[in-house]
Amino acid sequence: MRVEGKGLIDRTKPVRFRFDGREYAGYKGDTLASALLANDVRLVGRSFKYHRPRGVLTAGSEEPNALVEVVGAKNQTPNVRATMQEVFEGLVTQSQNRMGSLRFDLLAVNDYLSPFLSAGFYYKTFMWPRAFWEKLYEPIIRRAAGLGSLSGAHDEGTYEKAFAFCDVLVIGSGPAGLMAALTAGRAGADVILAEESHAFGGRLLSEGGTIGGMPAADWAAQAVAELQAMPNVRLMLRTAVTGAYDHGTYGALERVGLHKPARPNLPRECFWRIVAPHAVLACGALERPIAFPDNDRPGIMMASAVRTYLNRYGVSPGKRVTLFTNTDAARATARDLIAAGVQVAAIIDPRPDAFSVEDCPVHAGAEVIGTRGRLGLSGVTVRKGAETFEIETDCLAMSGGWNPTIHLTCHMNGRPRWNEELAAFVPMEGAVPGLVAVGAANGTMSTYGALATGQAAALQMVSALGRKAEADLPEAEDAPYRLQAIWAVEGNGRAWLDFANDVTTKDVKLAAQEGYRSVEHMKRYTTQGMAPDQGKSSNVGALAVLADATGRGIPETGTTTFRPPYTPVSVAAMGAGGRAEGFAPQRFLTSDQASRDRHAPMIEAGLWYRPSYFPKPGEPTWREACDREVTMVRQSVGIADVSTLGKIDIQGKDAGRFLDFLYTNTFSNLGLGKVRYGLMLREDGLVLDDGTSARLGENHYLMTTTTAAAGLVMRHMDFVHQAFCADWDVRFISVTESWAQFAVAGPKARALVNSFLETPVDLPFMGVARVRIGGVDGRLFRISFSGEEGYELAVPTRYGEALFRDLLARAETLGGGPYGMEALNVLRIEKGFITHSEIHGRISAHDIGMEKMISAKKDCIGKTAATRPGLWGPDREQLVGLKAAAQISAGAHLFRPGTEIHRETDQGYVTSVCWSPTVGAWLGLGFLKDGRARLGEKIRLVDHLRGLDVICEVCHPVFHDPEGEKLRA
Amino acid sequence: MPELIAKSALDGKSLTLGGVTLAEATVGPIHSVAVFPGGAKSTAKGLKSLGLAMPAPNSFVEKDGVRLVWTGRDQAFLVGVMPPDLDGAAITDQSDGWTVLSLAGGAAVDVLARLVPLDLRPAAFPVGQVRRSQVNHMNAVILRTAEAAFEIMVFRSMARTAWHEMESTLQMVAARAGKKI
Amino acid sequence: MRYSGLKVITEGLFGNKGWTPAWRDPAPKAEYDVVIIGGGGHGLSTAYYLAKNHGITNVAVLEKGYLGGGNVGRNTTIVRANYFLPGNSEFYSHSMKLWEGMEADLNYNVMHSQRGLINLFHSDGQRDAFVRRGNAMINQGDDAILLDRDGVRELLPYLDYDNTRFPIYGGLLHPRGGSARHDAVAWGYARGADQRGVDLIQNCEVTGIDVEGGVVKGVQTTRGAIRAKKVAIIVAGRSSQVAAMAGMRLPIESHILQAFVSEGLKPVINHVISFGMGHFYISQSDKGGLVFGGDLDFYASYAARGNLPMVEHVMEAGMTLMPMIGRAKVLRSWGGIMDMSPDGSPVIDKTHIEGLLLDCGWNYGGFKAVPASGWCMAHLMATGNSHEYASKFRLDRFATGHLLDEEGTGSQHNLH
Amino acid sequence: MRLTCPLCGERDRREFYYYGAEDYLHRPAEGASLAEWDNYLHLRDNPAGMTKDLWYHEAGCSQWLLVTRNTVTHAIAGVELVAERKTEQKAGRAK
Repeated sequence: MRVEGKGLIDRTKPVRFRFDGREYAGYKGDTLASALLANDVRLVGRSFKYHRPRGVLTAGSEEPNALVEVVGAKNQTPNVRATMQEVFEGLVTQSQNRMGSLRFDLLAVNDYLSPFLSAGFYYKTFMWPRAFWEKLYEPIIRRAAGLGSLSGAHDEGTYEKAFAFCDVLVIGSGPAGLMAALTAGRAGADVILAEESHAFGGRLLSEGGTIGGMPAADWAAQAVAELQAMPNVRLMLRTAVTGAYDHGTYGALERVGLHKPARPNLPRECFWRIVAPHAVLACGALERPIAFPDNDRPGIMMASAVRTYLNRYGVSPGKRVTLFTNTDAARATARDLIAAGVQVAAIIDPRPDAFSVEDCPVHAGAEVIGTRGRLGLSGVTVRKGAETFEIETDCLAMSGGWNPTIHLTCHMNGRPRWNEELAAFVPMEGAVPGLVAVGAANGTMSTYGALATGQAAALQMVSALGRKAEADLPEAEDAPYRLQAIWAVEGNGRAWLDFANDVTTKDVKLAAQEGYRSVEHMKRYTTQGMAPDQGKSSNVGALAVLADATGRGIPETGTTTFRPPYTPVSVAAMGAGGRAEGFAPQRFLTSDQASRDRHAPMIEAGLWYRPSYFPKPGEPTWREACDREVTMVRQSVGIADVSTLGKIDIQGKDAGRFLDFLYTNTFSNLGLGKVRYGLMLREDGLVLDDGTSARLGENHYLMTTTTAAAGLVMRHMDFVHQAFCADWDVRFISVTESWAQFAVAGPKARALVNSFLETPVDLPFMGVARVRIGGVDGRLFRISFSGEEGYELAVPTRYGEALFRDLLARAETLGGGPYGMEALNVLRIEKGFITHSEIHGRISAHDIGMEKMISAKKDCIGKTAATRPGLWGPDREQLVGLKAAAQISAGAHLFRPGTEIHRETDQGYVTSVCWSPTVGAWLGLGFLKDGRARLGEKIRLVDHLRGLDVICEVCHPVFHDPEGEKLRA
Repeated sequence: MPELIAKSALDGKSLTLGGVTLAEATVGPIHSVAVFPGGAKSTAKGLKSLGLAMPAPNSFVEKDGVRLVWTGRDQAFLVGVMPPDLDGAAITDQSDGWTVLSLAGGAAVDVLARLVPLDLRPAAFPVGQVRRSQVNHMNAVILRTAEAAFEIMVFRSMARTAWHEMESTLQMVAARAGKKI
Repeated sequence: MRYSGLKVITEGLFGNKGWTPAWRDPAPKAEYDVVIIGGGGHGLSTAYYLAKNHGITNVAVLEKGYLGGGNVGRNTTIVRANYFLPGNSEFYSHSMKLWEGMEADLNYNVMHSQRGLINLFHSDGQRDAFVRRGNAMINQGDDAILLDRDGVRELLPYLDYDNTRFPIYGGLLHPRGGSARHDAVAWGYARGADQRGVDLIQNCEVTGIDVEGGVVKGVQTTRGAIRAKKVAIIVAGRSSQVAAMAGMRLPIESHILQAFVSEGLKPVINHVISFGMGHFYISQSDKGGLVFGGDLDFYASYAARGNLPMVEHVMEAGMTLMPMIGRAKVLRSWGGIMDMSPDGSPVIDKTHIEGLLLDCGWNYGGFKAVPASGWCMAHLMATGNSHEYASKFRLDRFATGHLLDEEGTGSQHNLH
Repeated sequence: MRLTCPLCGERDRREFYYYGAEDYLHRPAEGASLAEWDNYLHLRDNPAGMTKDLWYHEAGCSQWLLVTRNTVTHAIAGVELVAERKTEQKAGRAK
């Protein structure tokens, strides 16, 4: 119910929202949880395993129970914490993990079966009959498990990622964080203050009290105003720091648009990468529940949450509230309620010496041992000594003390320390370099202590940054923190430790009983701590129960590790911008538009897009187009854009020597104006890449790499140069992007080339010349990847499109035209030229018959490793050609005709195939055991997947013009 | 004789959103100047005619609209003029290899902060400096020409992706505008 | 104690008081026939098969932490037999058969679920490479089905077929591929080994290996010296350190592989999906969490935690392939330490020290190998000969060039 | 994770490519035995602690870097350019 005169909500701005189909009213500043509680809605969810009715437990992101779906136009967002989701006009939400309605969940039957669903029960059953696991048991388990649902539709929302840099990152804006930010900000340091909630102030907004003589919330507002006015301070609201990574890098999630109606281009969330040499962890502490029987009913909440709902949101979660706590601090919740006019039924304090100052019954030395109310709390049973009695109550506020929010300090494997006085883990100092925990996050529980430690940390950081700062602390409450640890209350019925995963004290004890005594075994066996809250409220309690069950102390029992993220982060936020070209850039050729104009399907070649083929009317499939293009090249002339090949400009007196070291063969003796084919090995002796290099000048070469290996070869060259010959007189740079390069191939290629050159060139095969085309300096290479007389013409990229269109027009007058990747592939297979289909990383020079290209006269990369015995000999599969009358396929395996088909009889495999219109047969390239000695043999090609079983002839891989007469024509 | 018409990757397009202008810039010739071992002196002599000297790492020098931009160890890009005769360095034409995007206006830093993993605070990246880094997944050379103005060089073939990335970032930054972050 | 549905019911009726420990907690003896260093999946399965297949039960498994605390307890639980190089094929094929009988054999439900694994391909070249792989699988006697784009769409309608960076050409379906509950595998083998008399000794760290005259004599531990006739190093993630105790330098570099799990969700992904272009793979656990991962962080590390660039890359890959998971929230990330070998394949072999054996180099494929690794390692330890299914996992193959490089990326450790 | 490139300054790990251990710098001379090559290409100390390894500033200045760092904590003790390295080269490993 709403409490008049309380809360920081804006009562002038009412908003309407929906939950499970019903419309409710709230105010701006409300969370879904506070607004539902204001409307007396206590039942908001169902538990994970037993489908128990559940209500709001906390007021923060650690909420294990109140998880709902937020429904959008196209997608719903599952597992949204009602305690974090702000209400706005038109917000639509619904409950999740139920079969039927929230009130009558059919899966609640699980609760009655709970004796059989104890920890790890599924490891012991569902084994027979075997087939039933996948067909029956598992589908039932999967349907029952899980929490919220994804819609299955693409998430078309807008998300962003960003980087930020500062001197001091302050995480959390309670008293410690605000003080740290003020101190560092006043000293002129660049500060980022990140606050997870939708308002700055942390617990100051929930707890009242005074700082510097003014109400704490006012002090916070004043501090924020001062920070806001500082140009060196950036305030980041709704931003949870989710992970601590190496060298001062932090991940943080900002909820940018989740608290308002969707707007075009407005990101829903932003994932920040914040780099800060210094960071202050000031994110407070999390209150922990007490495990007593049936402690999970709607209406049972954390005491601090009750206080937050009252003071921050002006809501009392109950009309008659009972408090169960073991600390002095939590008693303030009752006092605040009473002051606000809410009835407090009783205070149950297990400490026998607990004081009694509140204007309500106080039962010292008592415990809650049971609760009532199916869909919401109606009463509790209290035991005091030998006596038990009932209290009618609709809200039980519980507090078992506080756990410092140490999570980020564990992200780099820091192990927290057990603090006996707090009965809690505190951060290991220096666990994250540069990060200092202060205030409650470090176990300093008073407001003054928070201010003081926040300032002290900031002063230290500021001084490390070489800046001066003043110490200046306001007065504040400095009461000592006193508690008597209470983890579990014995009684009849199940007592929950992990609300989110339905793990009870019995489960933990059973794990110990069955030998799962390590805390990691217990966690994994019971699933405690593995739910959406990652054990934020249950880890320490479960550890205590385990310690008790195994007869060890808590520190000896250990702790599990917290890992990023602190609070769950959507895949879309961390993957923001990753769709389509945001995942990997697209690279376009200058001929791209011209190819598309001719309706060529563009296909990916690495990051590039290249034309597959150029369809003509009357060609029903790619095959007809491809056959025509192949024949066109063989008979007249074809044009293809080959700009994607890597081009590296190499200069210097040692350029030739450098190439000799990179390539297996020699380039230092290459004639000026000549081009040579080169083979490059990896240092392990297997083939890295191949291509041609041209000598453009005495000390000037141009290397060509394959499209696929361009980046790899550049990196390799940088390594070889910098690691082994940095002092050589050689410099190189990629010019891949600088030149548009087109292949002109076919018997009429020369005629075409001469038609546009200012001075016709009679270039020998494997020659290169500078040419002028239409007033532009270009380069003409006489090289061929098709087996025909071929040229490659290169011009500065800006002229690429114009030249391509011009070449096509000229080719067409000669009966030629463009050809695409499909035809290019057929042409090279007919000629036995290899690509990375053949040199796939497991291939030696010997395998492709190029071992003679490894010069004996010089060292080169890979030379020695290539001599390893495993890379030689008849056991290796060697490159062969294959010829068949029927269709064959790449990926098929080869067998001797008449033998059984099995791995052990496997003779090799096929890497490339095509229908050859030139030869009039199916041709293939492949690798066959001892293949070079088996030319002429018949071999059986089997492709189970495509249903092919064909007898082929093993051939020399060059099918077309084996003497190379056309090339040299 | 073919008539070869020059074309830039983005046809010189530009876009203004939320006070930030993104445009394809024309910067003239770009040549890599890579100094050979022992070639520093003669390179310096050659550059004298332009009134420029090899820049320190991460910076560029500028005179009469001509820039010499550090791009690596013993390497700089000469931008805006054809290179003089130089001994002691390898000169390679890079004019067609890059597309230059200019990004200027109030929130230019906010736009870049969403794409570039660099510390963009003025003290860390002052005007007159250059960074070799990335725009999202693309390698880039980024010059800071004014407090809120940058020139960003990307590989020409990737210009369309670069534009797309920057345009959608501009849209998001504009949609957020009005909100102090 | 034998587990069964009936037992679960009777125990449930009587307050679950009768369950006994899954394994004993013995103190180490002074001497064993065999000492296995490492109580992970491979060490435990080796112990189990030593006892079960070879009757060798005077065995200790020494674990410095808790059983199953290494990579078997932190992986993405994928079980598959889709290798194509001879040497790997037969090994993983055998492992798959052992998986298929594991529950019955161990009397422990490891929730092995053959939900089908789909490797997507995005170009003609990739298709051909996967066809070669699929044919090799069938030649080995395993299963593979080639799916075209429509075939993939039928099974995985939620992928982005229109706007993804690398269009989906099709996929190779491996119907027997799937996943299992990782911890249960370790616990099942542990319980099985314990029942057959093997001593599982936790919190016992090996600090030295005793070698005399080229023969292993035992180990030094934090719980005293233990003599042994044979010692097996089965400590993937720490192989180099433990081998160094015997003076060995291994062909291994340790790398971090991160993985991620989302909050629980109602079933949306039924298969195991692998997106090669993006180095991304995903499945959904029985609890409802999306379990996914990508590539190594790529730098040598023992930190068991990763950094953001790879996290973001994995998420971006997920978004380009299946943007429907955008609103799933990552709950937890972790990093395992991988023994990366120079060809991506493991070592199961003797060493130059008599009686000292080595099982390591599992790269990031060790989980599915747990049964066969134990089977073959136990065979090697018991008979002195390599098992026929692990005959190519030799330690000297890098020196001789008899490589098993499925990726074809060469001798750089982190590229496999 | 951040690395300080001696030329470009402190940068995010995403700008770098990782190769492997420093061993790759100690290329055996031509004629060295296959065992030496095995040692060079494959065998690694792989320490859990301080190591030296090779990174490439791929998105930056294209320099190869020799990084001294801790494989357990990821703390970085130093970075130098491979091309200008002054570090004493590790003596050839006898094996």
